Amino acid sequence: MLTKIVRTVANQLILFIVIFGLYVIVHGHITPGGGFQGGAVVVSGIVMLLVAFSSQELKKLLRERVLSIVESSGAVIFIGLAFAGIGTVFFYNLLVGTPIFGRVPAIGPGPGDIWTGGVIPLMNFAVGLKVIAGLSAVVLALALFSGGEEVEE
Amino acid sequence: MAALITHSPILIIVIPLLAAFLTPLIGMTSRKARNVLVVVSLVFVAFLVFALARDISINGIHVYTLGATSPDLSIPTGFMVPVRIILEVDGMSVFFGIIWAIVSLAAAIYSLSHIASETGQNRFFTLLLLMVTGGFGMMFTGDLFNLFVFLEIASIAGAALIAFRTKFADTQEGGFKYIVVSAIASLMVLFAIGLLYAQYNSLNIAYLAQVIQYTTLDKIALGLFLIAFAMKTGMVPLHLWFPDAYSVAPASITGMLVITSHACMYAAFRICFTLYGGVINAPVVGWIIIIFGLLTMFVGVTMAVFQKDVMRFMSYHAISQLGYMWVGVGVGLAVLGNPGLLATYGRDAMSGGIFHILNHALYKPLLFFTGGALFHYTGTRDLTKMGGLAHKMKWTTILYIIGTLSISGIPPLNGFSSKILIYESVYQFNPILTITGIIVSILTLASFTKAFHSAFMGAELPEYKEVKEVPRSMIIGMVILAAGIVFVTLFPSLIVDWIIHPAADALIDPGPYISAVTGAIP
Amino acid sequence: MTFILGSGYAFWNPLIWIIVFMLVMVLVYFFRRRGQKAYKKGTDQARIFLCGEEVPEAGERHIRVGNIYWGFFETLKEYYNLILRPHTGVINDYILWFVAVTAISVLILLIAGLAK
Amino acid sequence: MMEYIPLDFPFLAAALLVGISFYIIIFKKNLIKLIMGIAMLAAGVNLFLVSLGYRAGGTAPIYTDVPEGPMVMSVPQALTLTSIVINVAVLALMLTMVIRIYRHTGSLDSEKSRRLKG
Repeated sequence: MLTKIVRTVANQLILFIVIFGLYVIVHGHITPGGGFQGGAVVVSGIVMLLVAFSSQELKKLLRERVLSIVESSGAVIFIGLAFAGIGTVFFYNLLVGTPIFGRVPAIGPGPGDIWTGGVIPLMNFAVGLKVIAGLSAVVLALALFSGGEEVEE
Repeated sequence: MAALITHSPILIIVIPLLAAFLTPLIGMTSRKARNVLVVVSLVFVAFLVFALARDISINGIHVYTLGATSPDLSIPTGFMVPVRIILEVDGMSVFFGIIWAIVSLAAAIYSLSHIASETGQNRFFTLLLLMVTGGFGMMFTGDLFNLFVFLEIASIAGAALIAFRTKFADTQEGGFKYIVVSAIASLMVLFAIGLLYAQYNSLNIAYLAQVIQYTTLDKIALGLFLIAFAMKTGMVPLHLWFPDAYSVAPASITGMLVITSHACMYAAFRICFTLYGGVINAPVVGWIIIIFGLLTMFVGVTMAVFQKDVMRFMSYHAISQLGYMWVGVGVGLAVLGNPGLLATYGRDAMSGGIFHILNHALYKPLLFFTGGALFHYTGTRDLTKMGGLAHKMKWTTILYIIGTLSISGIPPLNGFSSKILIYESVYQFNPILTITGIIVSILTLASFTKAFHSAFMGAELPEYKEVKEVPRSMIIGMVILAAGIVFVTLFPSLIVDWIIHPAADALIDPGPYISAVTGAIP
Repeated sequence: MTFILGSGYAFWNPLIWIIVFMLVMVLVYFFRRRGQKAYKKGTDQARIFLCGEEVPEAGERHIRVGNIYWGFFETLKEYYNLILRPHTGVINDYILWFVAVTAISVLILLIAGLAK
Repeated sequence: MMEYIPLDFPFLAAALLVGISFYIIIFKKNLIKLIMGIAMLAAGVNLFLVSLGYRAGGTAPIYTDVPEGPMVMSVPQALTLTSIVINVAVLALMLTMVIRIYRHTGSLDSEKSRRLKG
C-alpha cells in the first residue's frame, strides 16, 4: 500500500497500459508482438496495481476460479482453431480467402493490412487470453505467498 | 480409419494437450466426469499409438507436416529445404511411444485414488496430461527446436508434479533440484541447437543429418547434447539429482518420470545415430557411453544396497538399470562403422539395450507403484519402520514379487530375456562388460530381497493394524504393467521381431529417416 | 517356433523353462507329501521355540533393514566412504559435476578429432 | 561508429554471460542467487541465438513500409521468443518452490536445504 499519489496515478494509467497491451495482441500478425507480448504488457499493468494497492485488494478483483477458467479456455480455443484445419492438415490456415482475416498480403514492402493472416490473429487472441490469465495468476500467487498466505484452489 | 492413421502423429500429441486444458473446466463441475475424460483420452491415445505402430511396420516412416496442404509435403514447392514444423515417426520413435502410452495410462489410473486425499487434483491431472504431451512430442518431433520445447514442457510439468504434495518440505526440495537441473540441461541443449543452426541454417533433423560436416563446432554441440541428455537420464556421475527428485514425487509420477528419462535417452540416441549418424567418430563416442554406462550400472546398484528409503532405493536401481541400456547401445555405436562386427554382435547388443528399455519401462514403474502403495497407508517411505505388510497387502506383495524377479533377471521373467541378449553380445566386444553386468544383477537381487524382507516379511506389526489393501484403481494401474510383464515374458521373440529389431535398424541406418523428409539423397 | 530368442551361442525359450519348472514343482510337492503327518495347526507345535527363552513381541523380533548385510557394508567401508562423498545433496555441486563432465567429453571429442 | 564494432561482439557477450552465470550457479549458495544465475544463463543463450540471425545493416523482418536492403533473419527471433516464454514459466516455478522451501526450512542456503542426500 503506497501513497495516494501513486494509487491515483496507477488508477489512471492502467487503462492506457491495457489498451496498449490489447493493441499489441491485435496487431500481432503484422507488427512485432503477439499474444504473449501483449499479454505480458497487460500483466505489467496488473503488477503496477499490485505494487500500488495491496495483494489482498487485488485478490478480490481477480478471482482464482475466473482466472483458471479464462486460462483454460484460451488454450482450448487455440487448440480448437488448430484442430479446425484437420480436414486438410493440423494447423492448416482455413480462413485464407474468406472475408474474416482472409486477404493475402501484397508481396514486398507496403503498409500492413489488419485483415490478413487467417487464423493467426484469432490464435493471438487465444494466446493473449491465456497469458493474461496465467501470468496474472502467477504474479498474484507470488505476491500472496510472500505475504505469508496460502493460495487455495 | 485411414485418415485417423494419417493424422495420428499429431493427434497423439494434441489429444492429451486438449484434455489437459479441458480438465480444469470439467473438473469444476464433476470429479467423476474429469476422471473419465483423463482415462478415456489416454486410452484413445494408446489405441492410436498401437495403430500407428502397426502402420509403420507395414508402410514405413510417417511424416506429418503441420500447416501444409498435404501431410507429406515436407518440402514446399519452390523450396530446397524443409521449412515447416515436421513430425517424423519411425520404428524407434514409435517404440518409445508404445512404452509411454502404456505407462502413462497405468499411471493415470493409479493416480485416481493415490492422490484422492490431496487438494488441487484438477491441477494434478492437467500437469499429468501436459507431461504426456511433452513426452510424446519429444519422441515424435522431427526438428531440434521442438525437441527442446517438448523437453521443457515435460520438465516443467514433471517438476510441478514432484512438488505437488506441498505439505512436505522434501517434495519442494526435490522439485527444485529437478527443475534447476532440467533448466540448465535444456538451456545447454538450446545452445547446441544454436551452434548447429549457425552453420547449417536449419533445424530439421533429417536435413541437418544430410548436410552435417562434423566441424569443431559440431563436436562441441555433440558433447553438449550428449551430456545434457545424459544428465536428464541420470547417468553417473550426473545422477546425483535423480534419487532426490524421484523419491519424493507421488508414486504415479515417479513411474512416469522414469519414462521421461527414457525419452531423453531416445533424444540422445537420435542425436548420435541419426543426426550425427554419417559423420560421428563412432568408437570414441561409443566408448564414452560404455564407460559411463559401466559406472552407472555399478555405482547405481552399490548405492541402492545402502539405502533405507524405499523410493530412494528403487531410484538408485533405476539408475543402475539405465546403465545396461547405455552399455548395450554404446557397444552398438562403437562398432557402427564396421559392418562385419555390427552383424555379428553389434545389432544384438543394440537390440538387447533397446529391449531392456521396454522391460525396464514395465517393471520399474510397477515397483515404484508398489512403493507408493506401501506409502499410501503406512505414511512412511522408511524401510526401517516397515514390516509384516504382506499380511495386509496381498496384491501389492504379489506384484512386488513379479517386479523384483523381473528386475533381478530371474528366468523366466522378461528382465532375463533382455539381459541374456545383452550379456551374450557384449561378451564378444569385451568380457568385462558382461562380468560387471552379472555382478550388478546379483547385487540387484540381493538388495531387493533385503527390501522385500524388511517391508513385507515378518510378523504383523502392531503399528500397522489399520493398514489395508490399497484401493482398486491403484491395483488396476499396477496390474496393467504386470500384465505387460507377463506378456513380454511369454513371447520375447515376438516382441523382438515386431518392435525391437525395427527400432534397432532405424538407429543403425539413418538413410530412410533422412530420405523420408528430404526426398531421395542426391 | 516363434518363441525362441536366439542370440548366436544359446537360445532362450520361456515356455520350455516354465514346463521344466512345473515338473520340478510337481516333484517337490510329491516329496513334501511324504513328510511328517503328525503336524497339527493351532497346537503348541506351531509356536515359536527360542531355546526355552520368552519369545519377544512382533515388533521386536522383526529384523529391520539396518541390520541386514552388515558384513557386506563393513567389508566395503572404504568404498562406501569414497562413493558417498560426492552425494552431498547440494544443488551447486550437481551443476559442477555437469560442467566438469561436459568439459571433459568435449575435450575428448576434440582431441579424438585432431588425431584423425 | 556502428560498423566498426566487430560482428562477433555479441557472441563474446553471450559467452561472458554464460561463464558468469555458471560461476554464480556453482559457487553461490543462496537459492535466490542461484535462480538469478539461471536467468542470466537463459539470457546468455538467448543473446547467442538472436545474434545468430543478425545481418549487418539489416532491418526488422516485417513487411510494413520497409526500406530496400537486407533483413535480419526472423527464425532465430522466433526461437528466442519461445525460449523466453519457457523461461518465464521455469523461473516462476522455481521462485514458488524457493518460497515453499523457505517456509518449511526457514533458510535459503542450499547447504542447509539438503534433507535428501546419500
